[in-house]
Amino acid sequence: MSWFTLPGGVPWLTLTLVIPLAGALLVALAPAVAKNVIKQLGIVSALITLLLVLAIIGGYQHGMGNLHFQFEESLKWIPSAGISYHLGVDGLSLFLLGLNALLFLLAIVVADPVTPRFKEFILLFLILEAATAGILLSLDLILFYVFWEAMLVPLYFLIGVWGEGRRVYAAFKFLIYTVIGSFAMLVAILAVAAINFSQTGKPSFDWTQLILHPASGSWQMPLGLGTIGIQQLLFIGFALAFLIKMPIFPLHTWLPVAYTSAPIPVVIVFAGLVSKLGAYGLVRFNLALFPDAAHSFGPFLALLATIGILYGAFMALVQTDLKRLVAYASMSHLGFIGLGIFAANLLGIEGALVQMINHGVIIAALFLIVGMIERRAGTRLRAELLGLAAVAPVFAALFLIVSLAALGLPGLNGFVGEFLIMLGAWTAFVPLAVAAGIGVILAAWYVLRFYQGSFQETPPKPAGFTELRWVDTGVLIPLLALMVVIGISPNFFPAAVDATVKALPVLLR
Amino acid sequence: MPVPAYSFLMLSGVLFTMGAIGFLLRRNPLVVFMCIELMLNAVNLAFAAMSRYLNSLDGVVFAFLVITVAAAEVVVGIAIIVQVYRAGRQMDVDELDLMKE
Amino acid sequence: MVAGFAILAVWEFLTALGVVAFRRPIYNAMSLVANMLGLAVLFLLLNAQFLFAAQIIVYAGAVMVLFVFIIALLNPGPELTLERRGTEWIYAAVFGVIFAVLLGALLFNRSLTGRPGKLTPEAINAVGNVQSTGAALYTSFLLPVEVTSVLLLVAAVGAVYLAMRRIR
Amino acid sequence: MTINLSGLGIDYGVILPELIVVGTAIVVLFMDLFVPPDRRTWLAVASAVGLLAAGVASIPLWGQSRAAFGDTVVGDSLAAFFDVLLLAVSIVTVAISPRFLRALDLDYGEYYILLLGATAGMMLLAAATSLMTIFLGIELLSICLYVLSGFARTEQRSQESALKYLLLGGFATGFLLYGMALIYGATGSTSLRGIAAFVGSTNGAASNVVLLLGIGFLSVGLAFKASAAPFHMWTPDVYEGSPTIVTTFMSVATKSAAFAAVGRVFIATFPSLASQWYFALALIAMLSLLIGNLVAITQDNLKRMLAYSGVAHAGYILLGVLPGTAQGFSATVFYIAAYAVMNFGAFAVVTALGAAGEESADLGYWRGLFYRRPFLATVMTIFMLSLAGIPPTVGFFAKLFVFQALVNAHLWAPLIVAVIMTIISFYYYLRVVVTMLATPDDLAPKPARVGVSTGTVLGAAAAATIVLGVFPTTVLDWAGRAAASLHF
Amino acid sequence: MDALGPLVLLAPLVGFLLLALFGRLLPRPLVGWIGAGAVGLAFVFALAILSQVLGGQTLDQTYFTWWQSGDFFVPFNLYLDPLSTLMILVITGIGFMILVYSIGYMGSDPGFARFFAYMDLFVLSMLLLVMSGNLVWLIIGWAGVGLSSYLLIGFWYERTSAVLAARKAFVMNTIGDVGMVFAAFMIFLNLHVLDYRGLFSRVHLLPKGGTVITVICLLLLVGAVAKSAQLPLHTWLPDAMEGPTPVSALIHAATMVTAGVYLVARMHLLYDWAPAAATTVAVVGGVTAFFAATIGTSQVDIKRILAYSTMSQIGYMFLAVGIGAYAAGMFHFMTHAFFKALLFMAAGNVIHAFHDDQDIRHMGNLRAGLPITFWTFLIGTLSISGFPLFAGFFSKDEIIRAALSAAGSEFWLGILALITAGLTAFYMFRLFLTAFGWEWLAHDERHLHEALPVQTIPVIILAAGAVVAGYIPVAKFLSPVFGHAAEVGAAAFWGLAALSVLVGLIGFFFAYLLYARRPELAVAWRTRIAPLHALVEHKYYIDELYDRVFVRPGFALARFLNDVIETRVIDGAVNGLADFVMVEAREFRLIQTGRVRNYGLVMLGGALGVVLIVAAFLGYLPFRLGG
Repeated sequence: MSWFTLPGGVPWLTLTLVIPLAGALLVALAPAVAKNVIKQLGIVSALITLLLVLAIIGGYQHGMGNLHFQFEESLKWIPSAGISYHLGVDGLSLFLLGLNALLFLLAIVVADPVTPRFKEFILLFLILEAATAGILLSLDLILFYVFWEAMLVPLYFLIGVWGEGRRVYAAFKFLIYTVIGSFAMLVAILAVAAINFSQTGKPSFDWTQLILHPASGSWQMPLGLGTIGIQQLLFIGFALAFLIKMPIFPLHTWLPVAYTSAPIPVVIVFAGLVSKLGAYGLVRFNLALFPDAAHSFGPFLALLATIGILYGAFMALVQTDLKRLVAYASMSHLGFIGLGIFAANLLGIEGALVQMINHGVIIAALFLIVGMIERRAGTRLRAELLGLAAVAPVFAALFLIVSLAALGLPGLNGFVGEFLIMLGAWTAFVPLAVAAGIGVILAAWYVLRFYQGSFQETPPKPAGFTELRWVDTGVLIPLLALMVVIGISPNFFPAAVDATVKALPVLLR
Repeated sequence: MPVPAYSFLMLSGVLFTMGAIGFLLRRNPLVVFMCIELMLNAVNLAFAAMSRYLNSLDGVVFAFLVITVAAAEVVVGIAIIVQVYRAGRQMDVDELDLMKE
Repeated sequence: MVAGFAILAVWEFLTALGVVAFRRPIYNAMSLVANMLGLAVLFLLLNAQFLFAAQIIVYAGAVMVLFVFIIALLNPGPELTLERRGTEWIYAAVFGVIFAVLLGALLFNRSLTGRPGKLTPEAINAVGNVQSTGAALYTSFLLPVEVTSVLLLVAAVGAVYLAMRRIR
Repeated sequence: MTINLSGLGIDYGVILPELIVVGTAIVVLFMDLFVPPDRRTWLAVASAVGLLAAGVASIPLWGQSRAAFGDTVVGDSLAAFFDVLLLAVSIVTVAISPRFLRALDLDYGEYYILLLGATAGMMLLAAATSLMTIFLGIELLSICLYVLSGFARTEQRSQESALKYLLLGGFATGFLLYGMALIYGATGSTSLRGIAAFVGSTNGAASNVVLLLGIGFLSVGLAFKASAAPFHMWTPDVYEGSPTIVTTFMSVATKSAAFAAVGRVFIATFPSLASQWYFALALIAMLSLLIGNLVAITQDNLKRMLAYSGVAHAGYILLGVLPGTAQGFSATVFYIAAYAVMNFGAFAVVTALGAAGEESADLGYWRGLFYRRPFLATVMTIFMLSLAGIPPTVGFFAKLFVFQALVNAHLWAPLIVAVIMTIISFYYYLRVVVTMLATPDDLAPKPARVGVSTGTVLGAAAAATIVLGVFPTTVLDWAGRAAASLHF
Repeated sequence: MDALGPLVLLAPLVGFLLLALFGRLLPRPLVGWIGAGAVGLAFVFALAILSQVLGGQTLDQTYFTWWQSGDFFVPFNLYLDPLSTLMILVITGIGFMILVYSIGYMGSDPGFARFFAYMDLFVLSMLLLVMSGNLVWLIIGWAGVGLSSYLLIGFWYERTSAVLAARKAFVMNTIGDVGMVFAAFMIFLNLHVLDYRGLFSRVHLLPKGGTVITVICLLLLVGAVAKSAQLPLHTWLPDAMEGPTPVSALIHAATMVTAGVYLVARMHLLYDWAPAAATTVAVVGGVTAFFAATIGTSQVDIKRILAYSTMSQIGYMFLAVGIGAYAAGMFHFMTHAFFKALLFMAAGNVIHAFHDDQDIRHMGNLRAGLPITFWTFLIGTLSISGFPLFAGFFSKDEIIRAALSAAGSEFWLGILALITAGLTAFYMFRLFLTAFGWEWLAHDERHLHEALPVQTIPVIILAAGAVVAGYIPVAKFLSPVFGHAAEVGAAAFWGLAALSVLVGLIGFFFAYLLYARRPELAVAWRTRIAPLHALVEHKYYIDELYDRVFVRPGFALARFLNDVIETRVIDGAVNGLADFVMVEAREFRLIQTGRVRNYGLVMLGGALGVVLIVAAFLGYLPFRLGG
């Protein structure tokens, strides 16, 4: 079943890529001085994209299993190399697509027109949106890789140009880190295709083809390092890219500096979405194409993820800069997602999927709040904030709700994901689930330190801290609504996703 | 009895190497250039010898081409060297290091 | 024959040494001339009279005259050939020697494996060395020869451009 | 005796492009006598027309395989492909030359003559199927380039670079010739067809010292022209010293022509010796990648940086040769085309900036370029991203196809080196971009406006970089067919 | 009936939303009556439910699906049986009283609306907790009450102490929540159900007393212990007294803290199936009861004394449910709700009268100044110390009797409970005698003001409850759930009654002796047992212990990770690699000397390399390339 049906014959998915680009083109043509026009252009195109994506979500047929894609589009691109323009959406990407559209809209709304070179800012944003959407939609590995890399460029500029502090260093570090992973993945992609070619005799980078012929056999390493399974080798290649992007401990050191120096609208997208793309990649490729390797590496990576949970939590506990604090909190939460993925069972993966959405919503909201605090207080240092609830009660209330969602309070969305993830992890490896539980307790600790430290006690400082404006509230409301809705009645999620996840090869092994 | 072919090859090899060594040792561009000519001569010797022993004229023709080209190169080379000299710089290739890391 | 070759080989070696070792450029030039003349004789020994002629005319004639003329024109002072900055020259010598030794070792006692053609010295001399060479030049190697003409042209143009004074 | 030209294969169609170019050179030579100095742009126009005509003339060679003039040249798809490529490069070079030359007061007719001569040499090299023509092609283009790199006669740097290029070039020529001699001695033939026949027929070839040495020295000579490590030493200095416009031309064209020859020699002539020459070439490729990328990191002079990146790219291009298959070489050919577009673009930007005579090569000069010359900065960004290999630019697919060739051939060691070095290369390419984005210091001089022709050329190059990055299929097919025509 | 369930929830929900969204716009009286009225309404619905439950009906109605994938099915369903009905009645009933009281008590507080919003939120979550028909929603309610408790403890967020207390409470409750979540995991993985009906019907599939069921019950116990402030997770409750007094009355005395008892009672089938776990519950309860009572004897803050007494009384309830006397436990829960709420509210009046001074040593002789408070508090004291015919007397005696009549270790717990009863009487009368005193002061120069009627009337009502609640046949009412308790012979009943009364009298006597008759003796004894007294006064230094063992090491570790691991080790490695590359690059760069001859040298080296490769191929070198 589906909520409603969309007319066929329309390239819906391509539209979701084209509309932001069209918006970017319009922005490019607009005069640089007309900042408000530019902003409205950005908002409008992002809004249209959002509506389109909502239509797609609504028109998505539930319960179609065995890796069945919808709104599929396939065109020849580089036939000689077996590369094609193949788009499709399934349970794994459906809601992330929505998150993508939503976060970009919010980010553009909060973008401040007084930003220098605002035109280029919005321009890059829209391009970035197209790239991220492409990552979620592409079913051809090369196409995916193209979007994956194309995403780097706008991000790099958005941090390197509009960032603050050690922006260039941050951008470089992020870029180099990411590129290392990407090239590992590129080699793996080529190898996968080569193996598939040797099996089927016709070149193809198409996910739906490759998944039919999982690699097998093993490879004799040089220098007498013993043998390693081909699948494992390829798995590592892919995983490296995604683990760095998430990031999973210990590949995370680009994260704090990048998040800290990125401007708020960027970091919303960056933390809220881009990190999920790593997790998405893990599910889409590592779990789907290399099920055996996923099982053999699962425990180790789950361990890393769990370490990440605790590590991030402890780091968050002692941060003095709120942005940094949230960055590490994000890392800790991503550890949960990783844990769920590598638990490699139905509940774990579904938990991870729903937690991707939740984390996107929560972290975006947290960074928004940090940004609002910074705009009002002119500082992000916890030591310089106190008792603001007295002067900004509404702000305090909304912030409180976000914090509670962040610490996984049952009844809000954070709990849903963490519950399922830990349940999945408990089935796979109990000790890690227990450690994750400790992570939850630590989360309560540092989140409350964050909230209480800045908004409670007395006297309020800095003086002249103002209450939320309507636009701020308006930006936060949709996120809060999601937190509550997903927390109270999340069943729409498994309804749409269940079939796809059940069909993942890793579960069938 | 005829001279074995490889003796010519080795002679040319020796001459070639001497040219190369000269190239590496000398600092006067003119002399360096002469060393290059020496190397080319070694090549010509090889060509001539080969065409003799292979009973084909390719080598001779090749050697002839080499001679011509060398002449052309010398013309251009001398012109360049003169240019450098006109600029009032020392006739020492080691001094020509305006461009380096 | 062997004796002739031996003598010439020694001669070539000594003159080459002269090219490398003399300090005054003019001496280098002179020993290069000598070397080229010796080479010309070797060409004769190899039954390549045409090359002999070309060598003498083009090289010993044109090229070396040019050299000597320039040397006379520029008159560069003697260069301290073997006094070197640092130790580069040692590397140079060592590399060179190793190179020569390896080359020699590899080439020693190798016969030319290529298929011999029909043009034995007898066949050539039957027609006449120059004639046959000329025939080769203008039949099978027509294009290369023509290319050299272009090459000479651009060389002339280039040389003229570099050498000419500013005319505006 | 009678001169018998039958069976020689006199076929002017094959060398028609070269003939036209040379003819144009002579025409320009005479025009130079009459055209008044301030009208020398006409020479540019004339050369462009000639080059265009040559390009048209080289189209018919596509898809054919016409050996001519006693197997010294061949007219086939590869030749046609490279003819068009080289001609295109020289046309755009000519297009952006006049402003630059006038700015530097180098506006002499000889420039065009030599440029045409060099182009002719390169085209010959691309079509050469005989050691002699290879040698002559190389010499023709070299001699022209010697003079061109010294074209700024009063510039000491220019003279110096000319002299360095000349001396080292002569040195390399020595090795090249010696190698040719040895090959000739080992095979008894100077035409590649004959050599290939010999190597294919005799089984002892793999252990033939003379032959192997010959191949080795030959590759030294070719590597020098392609500026692959460790025979790249001349590259940075000469690139830096020569007039930027000349650097632009030779950085792209010479490499392309040289690799055409590499293909003809290694892929077509010595396929059976692949396991022998693989080591040498693999080492050269890896060394080029290593040195080129590493040293480029430390450069503050854009021309030197691009020179080293050129060395690195020589390595990438060589990677496609390593598998020794036409499929691999098609990747190389595609890469050359891509490299021609993006590298020409990059240097052209430097040229356009230097047109007013500033020290545009110094990276410090590029600070905040985005806010002074947005157009130039944008296109430069595109070229840098492409050189780094970020999609959706042609540079990405170039690398992709080369890597794919290596993967399919299971050549892991070069692949690993290439990948790691590519990652490192991101550093210096993006460094340029960052510099252009850095907050502008108002002290920096405002360069002259970009002329129409230059603007067009740059825009076209940028557009090509993107378009080929999105739709590489056509060019890839061309490259494939060009590479497929490599056989005797 | 399936409509009444949601209605009970709806009332406080609406109240909460109204107050949360518009509270600051509405006039104060309206706010107060909305807040209280919502709960009152809920109470009415609860009574309706009661009538139907008495009619023998029960409810297990699913309203919507929370999550379904595979066999993981979690509905949102309400489960109404006598047990939950009892809970609802107490929550809404007592809650209504307390909220009415708050209208007066909080009257002057700027955060008036916020207070009532929080209170309604609490009632909502508490009702959810007791009405939920499955573990997930139980946990959601469980966390909800934790949240509202956190909010209300930290209600006066200007006070650092309040903020810290709130955080402490929340974190400790989170520990409990995690425990319960894990319990839910094990239940699901072993029985594949999470709703009560399925659970209760399948418990028997597990081996009785086996590891699984035991672990499940222990994990549940973790949650119960945290929520009910039993050892060892009890330290948050005394600090929780930072909150307004009505909060202490409702949340930290009457209802929330007894959620643990409810949980065990609700899961009694599981605990019956895991005797070891049940015993653990009993032991925890008994020990806590005694332990808290001892601390109670040495405190001087009136609310803290009551807090410890709460711990102690809940200990009784744990003991009861631990030994299987579920009905008795719930009975005591109900009576305790009455008299403890009463005590707190009365104490609140006193605190107001003394302008927020809570030190009992500053009070005394309030009969004249605060007559109503005086008498009601006295009733509460008598009730809690088990004075015959008062509510506490019946419920406590049932527990002690059950413990003593049980065989084995429980017997000793019974003895402990008996001693605790004496201690209870002691510290309660110590409190009463010190704070309220005996004699009548003709005229009180302190000008104490008795609280407003809106405060006193609820107190009086509760006082009545504290007297008569003992006569409510709770055991009979709950019998559908727990089955019929064993009949006890009159002899045993009166014998034990006499015994406990005796113990209570001893406690009272000592209190009278030391704090009314001859205070100097108290001083003398205190000095004599100084170390012991110090130990008790400092609550056995458990706070300090936790601080040393958990909090400080935690921060130390975090700082170590932040300062050393992150910067030096991990990032150090990364940057080190980058620097290495740069250094290498500089090395290579040095080749480029700009001298032709060096370039030539390098080229010759390259050529040499080529020659070497050839030689290596042909085997002229020690190593050989190729075939």
